[in-house]
Amino acid sequence: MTTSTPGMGAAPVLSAAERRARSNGLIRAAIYAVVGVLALGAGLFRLPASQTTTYRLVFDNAAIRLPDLTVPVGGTYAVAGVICLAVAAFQLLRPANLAWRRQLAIVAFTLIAAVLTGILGGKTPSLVGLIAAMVSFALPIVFAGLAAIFAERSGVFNIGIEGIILLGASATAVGGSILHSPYGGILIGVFAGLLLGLLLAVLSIRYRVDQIIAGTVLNLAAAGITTFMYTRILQVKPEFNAPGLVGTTPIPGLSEIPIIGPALFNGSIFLYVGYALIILMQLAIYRTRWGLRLRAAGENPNAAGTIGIDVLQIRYRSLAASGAVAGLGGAYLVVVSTGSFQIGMSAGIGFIGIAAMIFGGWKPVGVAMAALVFGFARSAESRLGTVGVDVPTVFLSILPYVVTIIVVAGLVGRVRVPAAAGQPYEQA
Amino acid sequence: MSTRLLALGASAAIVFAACGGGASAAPTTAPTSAASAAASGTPAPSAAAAFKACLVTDTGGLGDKGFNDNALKGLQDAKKAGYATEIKNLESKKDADYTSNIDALVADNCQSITTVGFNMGDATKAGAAANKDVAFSIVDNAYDPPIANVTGIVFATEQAGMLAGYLAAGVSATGKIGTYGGLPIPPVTAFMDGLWAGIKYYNQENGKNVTLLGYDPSKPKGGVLATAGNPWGDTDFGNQQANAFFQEGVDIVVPVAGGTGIGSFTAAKQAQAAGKKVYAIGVDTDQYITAPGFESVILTSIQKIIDKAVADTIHLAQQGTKGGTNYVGTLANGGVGIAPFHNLANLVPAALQTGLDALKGKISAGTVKVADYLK
Amino acid sequence: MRLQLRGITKQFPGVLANDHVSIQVDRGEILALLGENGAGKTTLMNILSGLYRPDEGEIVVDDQVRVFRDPAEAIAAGIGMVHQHFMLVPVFDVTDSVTLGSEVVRGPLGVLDRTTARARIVELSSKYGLDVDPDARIEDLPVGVRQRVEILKALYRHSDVLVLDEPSAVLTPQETDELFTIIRGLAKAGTAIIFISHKLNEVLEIADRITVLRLGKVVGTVRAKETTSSALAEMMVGRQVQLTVDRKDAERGETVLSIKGLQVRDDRGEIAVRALDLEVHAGEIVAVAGVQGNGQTELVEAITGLRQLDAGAVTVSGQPIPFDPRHVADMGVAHIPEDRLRDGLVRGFTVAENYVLDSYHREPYSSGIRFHPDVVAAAATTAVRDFDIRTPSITTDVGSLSGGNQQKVIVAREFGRAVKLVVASQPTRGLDVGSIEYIHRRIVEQRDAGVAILIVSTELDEVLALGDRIAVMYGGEIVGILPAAEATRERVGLLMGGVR
Amino acid sequence: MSRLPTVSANMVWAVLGLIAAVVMVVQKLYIALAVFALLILAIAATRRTVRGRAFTDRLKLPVLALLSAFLVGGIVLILSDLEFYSKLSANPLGTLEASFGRVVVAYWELLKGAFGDIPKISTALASGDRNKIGIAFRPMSETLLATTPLILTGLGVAIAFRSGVFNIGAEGQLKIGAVFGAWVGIWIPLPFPFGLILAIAAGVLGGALWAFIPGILKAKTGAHEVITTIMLNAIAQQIMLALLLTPILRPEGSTTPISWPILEASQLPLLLALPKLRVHWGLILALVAAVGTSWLMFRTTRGFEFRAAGLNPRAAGYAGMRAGRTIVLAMTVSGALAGLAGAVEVLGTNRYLSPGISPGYGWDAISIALLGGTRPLGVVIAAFLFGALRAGGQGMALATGVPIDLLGFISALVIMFVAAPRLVRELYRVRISSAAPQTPKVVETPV
Repeated sequence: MTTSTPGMGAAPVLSAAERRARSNGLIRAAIYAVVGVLALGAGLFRLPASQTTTYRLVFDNAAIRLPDLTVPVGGTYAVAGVICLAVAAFQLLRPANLAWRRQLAIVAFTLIAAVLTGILGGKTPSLVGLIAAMVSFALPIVFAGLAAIFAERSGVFNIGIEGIILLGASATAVGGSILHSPYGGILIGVFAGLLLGLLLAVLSIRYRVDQIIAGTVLNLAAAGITTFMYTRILQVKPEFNAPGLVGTTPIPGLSEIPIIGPALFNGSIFLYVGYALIILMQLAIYRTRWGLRLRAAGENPNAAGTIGIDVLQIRYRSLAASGAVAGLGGAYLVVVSTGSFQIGMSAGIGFIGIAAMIFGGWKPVGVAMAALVFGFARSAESRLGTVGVDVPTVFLSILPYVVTIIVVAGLVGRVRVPAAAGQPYEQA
Repeated sequence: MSTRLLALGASAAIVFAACGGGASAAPTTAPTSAASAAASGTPAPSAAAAFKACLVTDTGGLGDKGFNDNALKGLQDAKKAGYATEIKNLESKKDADYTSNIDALVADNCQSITTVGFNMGDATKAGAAANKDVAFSIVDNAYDPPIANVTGIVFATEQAGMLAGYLAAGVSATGKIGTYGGLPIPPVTAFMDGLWAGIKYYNQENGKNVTLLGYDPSKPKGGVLATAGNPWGDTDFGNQQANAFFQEGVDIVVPVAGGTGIGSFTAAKQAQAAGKKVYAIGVDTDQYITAPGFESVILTSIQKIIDKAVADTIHLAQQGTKGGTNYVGTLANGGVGIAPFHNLANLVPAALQTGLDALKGKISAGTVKVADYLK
Repeated sequence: MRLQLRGITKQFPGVLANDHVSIQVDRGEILALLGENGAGKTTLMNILSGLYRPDEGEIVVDDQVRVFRDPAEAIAAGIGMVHQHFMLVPVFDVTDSVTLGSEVVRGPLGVLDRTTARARIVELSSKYGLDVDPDARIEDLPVGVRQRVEILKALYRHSDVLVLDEPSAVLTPQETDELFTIIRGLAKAGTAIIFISHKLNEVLEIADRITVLRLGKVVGTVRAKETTSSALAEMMVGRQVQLTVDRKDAERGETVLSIKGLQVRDDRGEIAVRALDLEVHAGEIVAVAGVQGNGQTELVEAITGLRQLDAGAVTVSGQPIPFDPRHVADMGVAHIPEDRLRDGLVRGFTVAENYVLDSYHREPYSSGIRFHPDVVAAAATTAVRDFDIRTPSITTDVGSLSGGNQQKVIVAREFGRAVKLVVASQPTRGLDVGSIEYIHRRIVEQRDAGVAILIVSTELDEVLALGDRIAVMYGGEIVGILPAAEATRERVGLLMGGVR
Repeated sequence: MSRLPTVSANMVWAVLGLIAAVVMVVQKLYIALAVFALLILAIAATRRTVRGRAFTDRLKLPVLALLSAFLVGGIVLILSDLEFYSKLSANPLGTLEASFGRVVVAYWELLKGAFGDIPKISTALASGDRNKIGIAFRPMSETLLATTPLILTGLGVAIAFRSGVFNIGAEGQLKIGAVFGAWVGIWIPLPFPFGLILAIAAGVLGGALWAFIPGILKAKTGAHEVITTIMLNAIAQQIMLALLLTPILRPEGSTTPISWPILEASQLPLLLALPKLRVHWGLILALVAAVGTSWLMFRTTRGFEFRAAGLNPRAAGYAGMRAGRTIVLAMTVSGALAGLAGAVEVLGTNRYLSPGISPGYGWDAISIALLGGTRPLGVVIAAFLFGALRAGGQGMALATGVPIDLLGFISALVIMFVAAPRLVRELYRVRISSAAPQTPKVVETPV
């Protein structure tokens, strides 16, 4: 509460925000340091030097061959420890909480990598596959996260993304089947998402339904209606659930780059659309008139409204865009990963997308990075099982959720949310 | 004003719909409509041959293209075959629905009730105890000792799995098979145990070193699970997981995770489009048929012939045998098996087919036991 | 250019905000719109700026009838608004804030051209002497500068008519003077200015003509040179106004509130009150004058246990106050907060529930954890009678009462128990004259009963009317304490601007 | 805007209600339907006294919301029928009539599935056969059984709403409550009432703990509870699943994700000793909780604080209430009720724990809290309604083959209409009290 900001210490020159940033920074540095020391210690003294993990760097059919990379487990831990310590030192030298998200991403990434290498000791997993899976897992999260950004930047909190993905997926399946074209299906799915975004806008703007309730309604209605329609129609007439698949389009040359090429340049059209969306949105939000107005609508709609900007129109359009991008995510699930609609296929991606938005600081590029971190967690989880490692994976499963709670609670750094997000705006 | 009229019209429509519905649902008309039969309140005195067979599906329910759907098919087949004159099915949405659904079906005068899934074991037992005149059966669960009016329908899935493992080992060019499950529970792991045993048997027979990725019976916690989002419907995970296997050199993937598996079939199809020779093995039903669109991918399916077992049990019930036994579907009695190779028959050379037939004979005869190959 | 509003009428549920209001302003002229809170000034301006549509009447610009469907059309017609609450985006820099809505862009995609925009702002800023850094972030700027950014926004849009809604509310007299210089300069350059205020003196100082509004109607328009403040005041409130309160001289008793070396931080962690000493004795009213935002809010919150002390001591009857408003209230301190609907009352709660908002947990309203609504109802019924609260019933939602009656609920609550010290912040803000008189009378009654009273107000008139001693706050410090006899408008005004 | 006198609108309602009632009686449709129609009639015709109007105004919104939701549900039902399209061109009128008929029958079966069949009940009572009586009253018992967890979670969400916090984490709190309750119910052998009490207490504690996390985070750091509770829901699901796969909850060596059965002494006893009637003491607990909630909110100082904080947290702080403590407390109480719901399901209804513990009670709870106007009595009524939907859906599915998921969709529509009084007002052109159900205003917090 505003009234009870406890004064910590009595350093007179610092504002409360700065003090908080500094103490957060110190806490972070301490945590990084402790983890770093532990990792380093484990790497140097606890783990047998002989144990190694061999990563395969290229696919079997790759044009450019690279030899396998054999890394000592202890060494990996040691390197991870050194990196953590370096980040800690960097943090101590630069007391402000600059780029804490980046620090956190580096540390998390390094540690997961070290632990992974440790667990995989003695096996020969495919590093390039691990990275490819990371990107693939990240892609739908990116769509969900971008959808969340569209909405929240304009001042509307959209928790209905999960439902839009599900409905978008079913629309894609049915539309693509009727049109006999997966691409037609994508269009239908995106259009359905757009309409649902508009529905959310109409509910929350025209009818003043609380934004969170409107989103919840959408999620519940989506789960109910898609299951109902599946059992009643798609089950009986599977020909309505066969939209076909969209193939992968490797980019010549780039897709042959060892390690990252297959992950980043050998995907479906969705991957490239994803890149384009991330870059265009990042530029548009910060460099264009549209973006300026969008941000104004999300930060102080009254300011925008009084100088003649139609805030409601911005919100309607942004929610339509939000829905369309979420619909695209749903379409992805259907025409790339499944080839048909399945009950409950959204599997929580909408919520992880919101998490990615927060972790990514409401920025498209940030969302992409957050999605990669979450994708890495899932990719690691999947890879561990693949090579037969005997560990329970519940901790990796809940990682994105725990990370999000830590981030929203500001336990690691300050989070800046669009000031008007979640608040209705009344335009006379 | 026009909106007001519209609203009035809509309201009037409800009222008149009520009239129309009431009329058409009058007890004496249209006896074929299920709706009207139920609307009549008290059951009409049934003809001597009438037999009502009913089904309760598990949570997760229909649409799994697996055991729930297949059990329903069994129920429908029973009606087609004339074992039952009327059929009903209810979906469970939560644990508390099991008992409730059973009770509702009992109250609806079902003479035979089939439940699907070991989750319903206790509810079925209790229902059977309270309704001794109703013939119960349960898929994927058996009772020891058997209950007088319950037929436990279980499957020696591992036997069929072993055949599939043998087949896969013979077909695989890379010598690596991959599998994953939705949850580490017996109906899932039985498939995997079978695969493991079949591969091991193949290796011993042929001196090869084919391996199974994603499952090791000696490491029960390990293995790949699709638990993160939705164990039985996270198709994106299914796709990614299959890709992960392919990247590790696997060329035959066996998903045991309901709808999630559809994603894996898709991944295989996509990999084929990219020029890889990879295949998948279906589970529960012949997924070549039940999951259309993957004809080029599905080498075979490890089948639990649930539909036939359910239909047969209903038939027995109709004839007066209410239970008291556990039906175990085995290779020997045709209760489990592997599906035809359909489009991919050319992948199975005659020698391999001979080996398969031999193994099938040995398992049926009991000279080869899955359990012996799980170490 | 000439702007006319003819017969503007606007009805809100239950309120006729504007009743056939007509005003006119010409190029180069400064028109003041004077009226009490709720007279309909802001509604009229919202109509002019396109935020509201009038039910009746028309807006005429240069003899052409114009209909503004949204602010964009009003802006296009050359009307610029400076709202009472600044309409700026805190995280934007000045350039983005000013250009928002009329951005300089390149190409069909609307890529922002910040260089050009920045140059234009620098140019405008120096032309009108506004002295604004185009790259500063809004949230880092002091209020005076933010207001200049608002004016820059209007200028940037080539406004021929500039409307300023209560622009001096947050400014020091010095900043107000600077503002007036800017306004006069703009008028000289040909801009028509509408200056909205409820402060008589300001209006007399700046305006050419003054239109007075009361209860949504135009009472009259006068030339500033041909009128006096008392004449204006009478027009404004509709009767002869007595701006002083009848009272005896204070019988000063022992020290009740004692503040020594107080330092308090604001929400952002900046020091808001520094090294402040003040004493309030039983039976006297100390009035704290000062422009809004000079630490008064933080001072009051510190005294009432709502804000932690950074340094120094606050004692009531010799006991240090804890950081706990309830405990402070138990020590006999009554608090009338500055914004009644934000801080003082719970809208959605009944009159009765609001009456016990800070004593609900005490006997006889509660025993232990048990709360007794019937006892509360009985007490509230008495209070409604005693304090003349006009309400349909004690179960009426407090939000549906008039401002005056809402304030009476707070006064009834705070004065309804035995208190040693009353801390009243802006006790009459936005009230009608009748309610002001009533509340002032109640406060003086309390004083006469031997209670120590600390009043914080930005209304100079209120401070001068009530205070036995007048303390002036500037920049978080008390820059002077004057006995009532020596406190003239001029001396206090200078102190408010920080001139000792 | 038409300015017809309101009386005429009321008369329209009255006439409509009358027609509906007559038609239903003549067609021997269900008495409950007639009662429903009479309700509308009553709303329309109530004398327009201040009290009366407030009362009927309060009823109009939920009734019309339900009506609208079922109307839309009916349309979906017709449109999802593939036969409808094939027959439509041949015989449009007849097909439409038949489809309408099917919708009415479906809803009709829904009612019977929820409340029982009157002829059946009377025959059963006349026969005096305990078994038959049990069967006849089974639908009602199932409705009450389904109502039980809904009351509890609904109360929890309502308390949070009233106190200004958005607890959409009831689902997770319920699961953690169920895990805690199950653990104690399985492992701590105590004689009858004590084992049960301890297990219930554990469930309450679990839910409270799980809600305490978002509460304390909001109070201390301002973390938005909507985000944190969504995340905690997902975490709770994973934790429950993970524990069900370990010997912590299931027998050693077991391979199914089903816990040990709850010890006899820790089970909630049945309410009625008739066969088939599963309704247990959890219902009484839920009703007591409702009375307790009412008492807490309106007759205690804490409740006063909760309500004040929900309406104006700032003014509450100025009046000496501690905002942070109120948030934490309200969340904790809210979670405790959800946890109790989880414990009641495990200890009373299922008597074991498995992953299928909740079909989304926590989400239904939001609808119920809104529909019930965040008042305890309203919540009980709304929960009963939703319980009836859940239980009646079985009857509908059984008789007509319509998938139960339709009801999930309909209940989502109910929230939509309840949360959008303006929409209902526009659709029906009726006067509805503008007081929308109270939901917390989104307070400016860093996320």
